[in-house]
Amino acid sequence: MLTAILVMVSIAVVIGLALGWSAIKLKVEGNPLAEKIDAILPQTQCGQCGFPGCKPYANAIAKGEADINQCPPGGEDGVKKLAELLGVEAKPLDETHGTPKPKSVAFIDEQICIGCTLCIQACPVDAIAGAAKQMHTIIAAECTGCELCLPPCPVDCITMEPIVEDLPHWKWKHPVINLKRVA
Amino acid sequence: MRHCVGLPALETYILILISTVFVNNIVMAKILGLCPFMGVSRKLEAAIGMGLATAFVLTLASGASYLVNEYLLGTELIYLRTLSFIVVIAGIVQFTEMFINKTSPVLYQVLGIYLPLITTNCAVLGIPLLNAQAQHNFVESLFFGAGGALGFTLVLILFAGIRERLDTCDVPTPFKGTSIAMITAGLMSLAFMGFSGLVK
Amino acid sequence: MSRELFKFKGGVHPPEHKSESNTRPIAVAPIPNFLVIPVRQHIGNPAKPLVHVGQSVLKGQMIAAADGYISAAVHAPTSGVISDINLQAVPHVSGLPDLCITLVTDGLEQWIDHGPIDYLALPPAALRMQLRDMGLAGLGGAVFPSAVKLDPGAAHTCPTLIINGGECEPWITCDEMLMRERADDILQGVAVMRHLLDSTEVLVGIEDNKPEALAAMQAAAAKLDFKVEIVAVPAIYPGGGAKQLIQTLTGQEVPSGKLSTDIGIQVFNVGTAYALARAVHHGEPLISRLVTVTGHVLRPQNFEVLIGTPMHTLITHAGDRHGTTGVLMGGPMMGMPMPDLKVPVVKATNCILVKSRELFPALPKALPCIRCTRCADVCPAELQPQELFRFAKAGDFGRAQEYHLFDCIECGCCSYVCPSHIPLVDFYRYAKSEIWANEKEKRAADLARERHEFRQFRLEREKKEKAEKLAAKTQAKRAELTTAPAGGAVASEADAKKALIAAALARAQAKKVEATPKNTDSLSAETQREIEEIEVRRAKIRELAHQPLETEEKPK
Amino acid sequence: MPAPFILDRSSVTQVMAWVLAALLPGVAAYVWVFGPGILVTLSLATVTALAAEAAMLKARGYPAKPFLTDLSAIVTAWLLALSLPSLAPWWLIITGTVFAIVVAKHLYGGLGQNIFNPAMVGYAVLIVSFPVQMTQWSGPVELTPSSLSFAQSATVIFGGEFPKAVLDAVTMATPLDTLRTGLLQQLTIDEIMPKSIFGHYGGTGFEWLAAAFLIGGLLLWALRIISWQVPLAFLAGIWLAAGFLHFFDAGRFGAPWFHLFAPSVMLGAFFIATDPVSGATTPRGKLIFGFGAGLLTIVIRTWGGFPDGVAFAILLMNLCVPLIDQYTQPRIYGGAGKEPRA
Repeated sequence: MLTAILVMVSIAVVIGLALGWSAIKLKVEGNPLAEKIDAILPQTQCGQCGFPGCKPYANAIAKGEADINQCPPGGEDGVKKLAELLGVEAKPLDETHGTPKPKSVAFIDEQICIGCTLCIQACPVDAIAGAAKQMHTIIAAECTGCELCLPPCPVDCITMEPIVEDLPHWKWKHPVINLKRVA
Repeated sequence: MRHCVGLPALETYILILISTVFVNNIVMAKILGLCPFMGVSRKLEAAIGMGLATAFVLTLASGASYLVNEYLLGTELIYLRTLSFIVVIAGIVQFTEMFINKTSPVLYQVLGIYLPLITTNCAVLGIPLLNAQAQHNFVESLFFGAGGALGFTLVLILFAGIRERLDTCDVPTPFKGTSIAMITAGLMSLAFMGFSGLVK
Repeated sequence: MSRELFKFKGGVHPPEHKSESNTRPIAVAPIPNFLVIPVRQHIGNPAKPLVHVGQSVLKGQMIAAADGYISAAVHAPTSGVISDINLQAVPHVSGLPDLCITLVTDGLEQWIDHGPIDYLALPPAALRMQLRDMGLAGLGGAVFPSAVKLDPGAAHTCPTLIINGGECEPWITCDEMLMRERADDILQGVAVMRHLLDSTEVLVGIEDNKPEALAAMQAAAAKLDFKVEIVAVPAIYPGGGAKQLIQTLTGQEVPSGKLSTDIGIQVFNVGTAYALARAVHHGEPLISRLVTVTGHVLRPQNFEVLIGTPMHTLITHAGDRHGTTGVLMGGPMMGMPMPDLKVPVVKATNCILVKSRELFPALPKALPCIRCTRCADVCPAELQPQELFRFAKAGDFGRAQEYHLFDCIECGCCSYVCPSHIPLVDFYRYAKSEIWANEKEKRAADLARERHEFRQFRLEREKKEKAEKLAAKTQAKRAELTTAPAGGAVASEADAKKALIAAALARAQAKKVEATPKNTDSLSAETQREIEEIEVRRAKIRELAHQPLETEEKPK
Repeated sequence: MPAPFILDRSSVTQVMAWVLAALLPGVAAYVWVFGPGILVTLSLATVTALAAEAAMLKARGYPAKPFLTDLSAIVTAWLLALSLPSLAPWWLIITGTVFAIVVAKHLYGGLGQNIFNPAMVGYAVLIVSFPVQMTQWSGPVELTPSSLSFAQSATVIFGGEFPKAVLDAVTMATPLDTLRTGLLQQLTIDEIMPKSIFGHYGGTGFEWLAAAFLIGGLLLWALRIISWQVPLAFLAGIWLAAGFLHFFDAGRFGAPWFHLFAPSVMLGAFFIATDPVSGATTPRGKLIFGFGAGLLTIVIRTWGGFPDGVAFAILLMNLCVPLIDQYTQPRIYGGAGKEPRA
């Protein structure tokens, strides 16, 4: 009986020492995963996922605190890409964080704008050109459609214009070979 | 498999290898190690990583478990076999996990939960026990472990290749996902039955 | 002098149907009463309109200027009045409108003054700019601005110049008729190209199913002072593709992802050479081109057509017939279906193919792919179409790019031979446009991240600066105050703080003193008495304010 | 929808029709050598296959007409019927065909998406589950004392009771079985060969059957229905493996031409291994696929537990097809990174 205990203890001690030594030597710091997740997120910095921007959300996913389906602008294939990267099951989008809307760009109605710079401070990507008491306008190319400038505007002069498909941005549609109608 | 008496050493090793990789393949014939086989075969890179990790662990484990069995347990402590083997395997898996986390974090992330799960992989525990049962000497048990691991990796990689192709197939909805993978695994072991009887 | 030819892999032999339209000579199409000229007729930035509504223009006058290096100008095909500049239907498969200039023709054909250009005297760069301003673009189908292609690039030389007379697409015969009737002008254009590209070897590749064109070009080539080899290449579709013609004539392959100029070869269509000759020797900008009108029409023929002519006028001119099931721009293999017939002819229109049930029966429904790899055998780019199809269908665009999706030249051979009749090229076009869209989104996302991170950095920096400024200010203040009571040695930090507090108190005291009224000294007795009365009343009120208000309920 | 508006005349039905046509010489040789029994098996298998396919298509809501008329189910049925013993009972044929069509083909999504060759899956399931019935081969007509007419073989197949003596007189072991049992009794090849079952190349009747399949296969290759890589590599695999072993120890291993002229090898090389759906697609991949299948056939025949390894060899190579395809991608025009062919 005694030898049995001795044997088990000796195995445990030997392995414990080996692991302790290798734990020190093979230390790993930093978490390269967060950058990979951040690369997938659409960078609208809109905060609908409950985090102040895409980088914090990426860190939260990396640490496992946030779920992968909280980003409506990323849409379904955003969730699929995250699921593929993390090797987890792809979940449908979480409606509480908002529904994916067609990509749109903010537009300031220049008759009403009073130049109060509140939207400029709110814009996460500095896509609004203007100064105090000067006319404000939105740089359409850089606006990510995050709608953060709508609430602070005192005179509500900002509207979201959905991007309409014109010739240079036209895309071929997925060809449908629907076998069911064939008969 | 009874102790190969009389055949020159090299021939027994080759026979052991052929038998563990093809004839009684760990996954296909002995139906061991099914959970990583089903879990990690979704993508080819993950499967290759998993295969190599398991091979690394298995070979080390067979060697270590032989030493433990031969020198520490001897004849009267046979009842301690399973317990000590599990401890040895757990230690080796922890070491492998740290090693992979250090060398390629991407693989570490892709394998995810399945890396520590190697400890619970029944093939990893099965092979040392089979070694002990068949009283293989040290080199034979190493070959047996390596052969089993090679068989596991070969079948896992083949299966990952097939499953990647299965994703683009128009599988009837009730059979989508894991169920068609199970059927394919069944047909794979049917194909591996062709090797049965290869080695006397 | 037959040149040793090489064979490219794959290719198919569709029924040619050339005889329908190459028996009649080239005719000039009548001038319609209005022309719709799109500003985006070439690859690159669309041209910027120069004219305004109501302005009358002469034939050949520039109505839209080229915008940037990769662009080409647009000219008025005939004299008339600009009726409006707005979004109109253009010959694009999407049916989406684009900016067009509508010109009501007056039928006078008044030319703007134009004359030949002495291309030998002009420095090449200036000549190229002039060609760009004359609206020259490739007429083979790609419509790439020719000025850019005529630039030999860093090496300052492009040794091999190939003129593409292949025209392998079935039904189309506009290049063939051009070579038969206007071979000399074509070779004049080739001379200009040779001068600009400083090429040593000039080849003209013509498919051997066009004997008359070969003869005409050889006769014209004999009259030239420099050597031009007219080579008959085997008639295989897509032998007329630039990469395939290069491989057939020179045996060289254009490296994947690179241009043919990287291996010192440049390819031009015969139509482009002809347009270049008209521009340089007659000063005529690109205002008209040869169009084959064929298929389900009474008199299939080639017409010299003004750019902007609505297609239905051309079809009625060639003899409209009953039973038309649609119109294609281009040939049956790579042509695009037109949304409707009022779209204008543009620089890219080499053929108007009228479809009917007999000529083009409805395509059978597609069956699943049986991986028979016939498509891989005929693919001229030597790709694996069955794998690309599987990835495009499943939406796995990363793998599609790994299997070289962007080397696909969309020639249609794979769909042509597919026993399951799968529209493979549709899937590749879908995958390509999805990948382009994803890449554009990726770039936009990276830009947004950059700007966001810079904003965070900027806010951080402003906060730090403000804090520093504040600290500097307090530092200076503190230094200034602690040095005021000079002399006494400042023992320690505590003393300095005490001194600071004392100084602050002193300052407050002094301020209070200043605030007391200055006019209380030389007062008369009577004002002094008044002040005391006010002081007494003020004290009584202060007293009342302190007493609890128990007397409230009494007045009820 | 754009893309090319003209197509060449080929269609899946045409491809499968040519495959069936190329099988006809084999069937004729079969009837001539072994009697008309095979026709019963063929028709039974065909009917079952069509019924199973129609049922599955209905269950999945797909239109029946285009898929039934593409004859792919009939090709599977014929290949399975030709590899089954000539006097195999009717329920064996039905289970094999139903398993092949339903599980091996339609569970993976129908035409064009099955990972394994349906006919071989059916054969493998049968040989593993019913080993006894799978050895009921009728001997060549010229050797057996009597032969069965069409009606008699029909009754045998459909399980009607039949005098045991006549049955024994008719059935004989196949050349491969005889060779295997001889080797097990430690006889050498020279002692086994003179037995009547062995003709000059393969089994007496069997070699004509193999020749007929060979003719059918060459017809298919001439019509470009199948590519040359798979059959050639398959036969080369068998020839080299058997030749090497024969050279190594003539006493214990059959001569290469004997292995080559087995009907199952010719059927396998030209009809079964060239199934486009479950086979490799790249030119080099097809060579590896064929050679591997040939090699494995010999390995299983010599040391394995089954008399004929063609079915298992093809299934095992089907397993490796996704990897073979991925790592044998041919070079594209322009070389993509490698030096273009100047």
